[in-house]
Amino acid sequence: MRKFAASQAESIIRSIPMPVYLPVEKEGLVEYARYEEGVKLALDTCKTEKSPKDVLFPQWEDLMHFRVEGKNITLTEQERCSQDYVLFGARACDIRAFKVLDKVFLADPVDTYYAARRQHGIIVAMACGEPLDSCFCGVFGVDPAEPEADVILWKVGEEYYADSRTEKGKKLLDSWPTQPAEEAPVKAAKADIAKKLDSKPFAHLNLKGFDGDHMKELFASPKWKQLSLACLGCGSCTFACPTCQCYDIRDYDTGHGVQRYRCWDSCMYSDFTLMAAGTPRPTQLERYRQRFMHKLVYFPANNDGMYSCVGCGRCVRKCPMNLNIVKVIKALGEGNK
Amino acid sequence: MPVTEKNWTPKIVAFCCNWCSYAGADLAGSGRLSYPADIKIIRVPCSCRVNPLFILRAFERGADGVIICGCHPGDCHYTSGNYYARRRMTLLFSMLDYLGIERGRTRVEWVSAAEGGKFSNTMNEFARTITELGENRKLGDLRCK
Amino acid sequence: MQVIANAIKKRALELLADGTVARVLGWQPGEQQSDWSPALFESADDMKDFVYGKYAGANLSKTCLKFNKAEGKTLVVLKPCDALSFNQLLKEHRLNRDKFYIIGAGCKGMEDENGLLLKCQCCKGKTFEVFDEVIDDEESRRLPPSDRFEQVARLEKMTHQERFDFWRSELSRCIRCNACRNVCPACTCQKCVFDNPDSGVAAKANTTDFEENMFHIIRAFHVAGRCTDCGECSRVCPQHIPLHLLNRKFIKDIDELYGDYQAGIGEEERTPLTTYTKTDADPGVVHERGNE
Amino acid sequence: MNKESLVPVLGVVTDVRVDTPDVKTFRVNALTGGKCFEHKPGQCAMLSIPGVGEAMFSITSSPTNEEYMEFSIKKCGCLTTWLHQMEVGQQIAIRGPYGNAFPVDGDLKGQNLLFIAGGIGLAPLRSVINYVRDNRKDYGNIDIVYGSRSKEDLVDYPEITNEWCKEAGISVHLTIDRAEEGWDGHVGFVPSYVTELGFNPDGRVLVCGPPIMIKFVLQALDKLGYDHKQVYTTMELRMKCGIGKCGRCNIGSKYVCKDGPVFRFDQLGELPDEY
Repeated sequence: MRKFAASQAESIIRSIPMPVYLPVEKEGLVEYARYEEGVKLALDTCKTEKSPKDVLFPQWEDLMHFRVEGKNITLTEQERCSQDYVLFGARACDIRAFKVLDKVFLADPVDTYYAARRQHGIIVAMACGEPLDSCFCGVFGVDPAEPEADVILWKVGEEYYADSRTEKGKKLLDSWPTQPAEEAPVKAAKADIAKKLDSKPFAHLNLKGFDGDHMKELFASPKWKQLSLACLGCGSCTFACPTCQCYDIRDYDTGHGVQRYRCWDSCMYSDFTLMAAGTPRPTQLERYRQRFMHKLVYFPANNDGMYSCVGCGRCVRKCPMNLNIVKVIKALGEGNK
Repeated sequence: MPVTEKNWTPKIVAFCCNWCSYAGADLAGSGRLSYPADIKIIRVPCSCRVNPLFILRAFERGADGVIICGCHPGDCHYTSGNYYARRRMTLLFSMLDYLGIERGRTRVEWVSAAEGGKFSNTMNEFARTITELGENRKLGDLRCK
Repeated sequence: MQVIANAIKKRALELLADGTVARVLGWQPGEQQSDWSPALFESADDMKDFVYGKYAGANLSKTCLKFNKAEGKTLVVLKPCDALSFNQLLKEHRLNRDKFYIIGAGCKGMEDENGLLLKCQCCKGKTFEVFDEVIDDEESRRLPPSDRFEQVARLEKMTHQERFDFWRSELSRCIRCNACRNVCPACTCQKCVFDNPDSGVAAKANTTDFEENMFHIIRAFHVAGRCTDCGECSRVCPQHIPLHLLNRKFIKDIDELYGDYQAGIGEEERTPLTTYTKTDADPGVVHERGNE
Repeated sequence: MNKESLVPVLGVVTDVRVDTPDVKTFRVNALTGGKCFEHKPGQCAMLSIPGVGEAMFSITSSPTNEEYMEFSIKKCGCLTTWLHQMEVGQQIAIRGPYGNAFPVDGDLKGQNLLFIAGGIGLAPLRSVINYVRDNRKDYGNIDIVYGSRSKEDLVDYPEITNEWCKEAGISVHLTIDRAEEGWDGHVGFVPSYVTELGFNPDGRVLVCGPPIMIKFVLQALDKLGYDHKQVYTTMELRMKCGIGKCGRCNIGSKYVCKDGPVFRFDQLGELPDEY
């Protein structure tokens, strides 16, 4: 266990000899961005507007480039990420979300664009000091005091306590000017976090009944109609969600070549499953149902019970109509009657 | 090929109404009046056909200026098309201005079928304005450069 | 507000019981204090969740489109500003008046967890444009008047570069979730121009700055003259982009150039962009107005 | 499996055959000759035209064909319209093979096979039919019921009449929806023809065609005494990645591109009804 003064944080970040992505405040909104001289750090922000999903899986990225000449095509692949970088200050829920993304992108066949970024990232996590009312990560087994990262930071008073969990984390931590520290203050901080989280309104949601065995029953529930009524079919929830990973692949003709890029997509959009012959999900009810069934039923059925929700609560804050996964869990779960 | 400062010449799109301005352009041609070759004319049935999307798409694809030419007010082949276009374009140009896009990049001119001279003068003058404004950097798609 | 809420609920129950309406469109409370959602109530039993009050900010007029062809009448609770949107949809023949029973609900300004909604800070809903009955009290519709064009005018006074920087910094936050489009009661195209698969752009990611500008200019332009300034676009924006400033710019221009106009009023009047006068100013007028 | 799974290889169109007014069959070779990759009957590939897009098509040719791959494509949307404009020599981007295959080495082996196809639904089945013909001794009798709107909409008509009809152990039953001049075969919809023909409910059934046809064929098969475990179909949903990641072909816990497109009907019955 090491420690350093909170006032030293920026100089440490500045000294890291590779790109650093961290929560930055701009116009009152906190988002992950690359560190540059003069940005306003917001390391204590519990919940950034969007998750750090962008760092591993950007909202849009080029995949390849075509040149078409007559009947001939030449194809150039986009280069994969080849530089190490640091994701600084990520929270436990967002890091758990990476494990969910791993299940999708690192499953055979491996998505090499994602895999390269995943491999080159060093994650310095921040334990949550002040969970918000919309937080319910504990429901999904996430411990906000012990993120699954390379280096973990705990803020105690005006000091950061740091400990590494992996070899590359240790190497990074060793390069910082830190002092040796006791375990005890961190233990106390962890207990404090657990107590705070436990007092949050959604901390005791019950997930009983959300599993593959209840798939058809949940699918056929008449409650979806009322739940989805106000849904606008916008993509706020999916774009803010740290685990939503659906994407679209598009071609853009630049006039001197064709760029094939991929961008985030949302199952909430009407053209998501649209084919020339029609769509199997013609109304918002089906699209809304798909999103939550996928997170709470289909995904766990395929991944040994791992839910595709980490309880970050961003959808609770973002949905313009105040629809969210908490409402679905309460309405359909057996344990919340 | 990427455009560098040195070899930059303005790219201008001119939407011309079929009945007046396009004929005006024809007349300018047959009268051997010159106007810059960088002006690409797109013939539309009426100035009213010009959707704001067309103008923005032109900028997206690398245009530095967009000019819309139609019949003089009152002379529209369809009686009132250019009156509607006039309102639309006024509002659109005002919005572009509001977003901080240079004012000179968009223009509407009324050119009749008999005004070959006006057509060529307008185009020459517009091309000069755009050359002075320089490359359009505020409203374009970098991938198309 | 509780008195109004109780009166609406009582009246809705009566109308449900006597068969005048088959369903009620209103609000239900959420998990936290202020997160109410639009909801449908189909029976007296459902109605126990019905609420009306200061967190009923959502405009229900677009949701009405879902019930235009439903069996029987739908009771919908509309605030004065919502009634403008509803009436605009009537004028565009998107809604069938006979299918709705409208209760005009008194409003004292709506709130969210951060206080009075942005759209209510320049309240313009003083009268009900369309209703079957109004449930109201003395204190309703008394929000102090304020100049809704103040911020637009401030922007107009800036230099081009300042304006450009302002909008770049605002619009660069856009994540293209399309919430502004989907919530807008004036955006009722069956298929949006941005969802055209042949357009070459994905309407779900801003691959360049241009896409951000493009989308928001066209979105605002397509509702110009029909936008009642209900303010839902800014309310729903998850990235807090002041989208109403684009719509209000169009409204301000229309008012200045073609005479005062409020969308959603009247029955047959044409919108400013579907009519003209022979003496309208030429587009060049833009170059002479304002700063620079 | 190719690790760079989103990056296609280039192929070249070496033959274009007009099958019906809206179906063309394209022969595709690798740029260096031969096939772009090996596949199993029932698998699919992503074809793309740069600038237009990418879509999943079933591979019509049999894996036993070692020279080339074929795709029968019906013109119905944006990309397919572009594909129909292709000429011989046109290069095309192709990636695959994707999805599972009909269990030709497993459950189908040694069985009598009944193929039921409607319209362009013959495309994926043709791959199996030709595979089975080339490994004739491993399978029992073959019945093929194939129907279309009209005579000219029957895909692969020359191959059916000149080759399939003439082979021992294969009975082909053709039908068209409405009577027309020059057609002396059966007239009527595929499901009712299946009932009329009255097959013995042994062996395995492979069905592909429009959803409405599949629905009624299934009812007809039920009446004949078939169990859903004997019936296979191949599905179509919108796909982008082809590798179970982009999320749009998700039905229940399955991804059609990865876990399908071939499903047995009893498996489909366990999934939510959303296809």
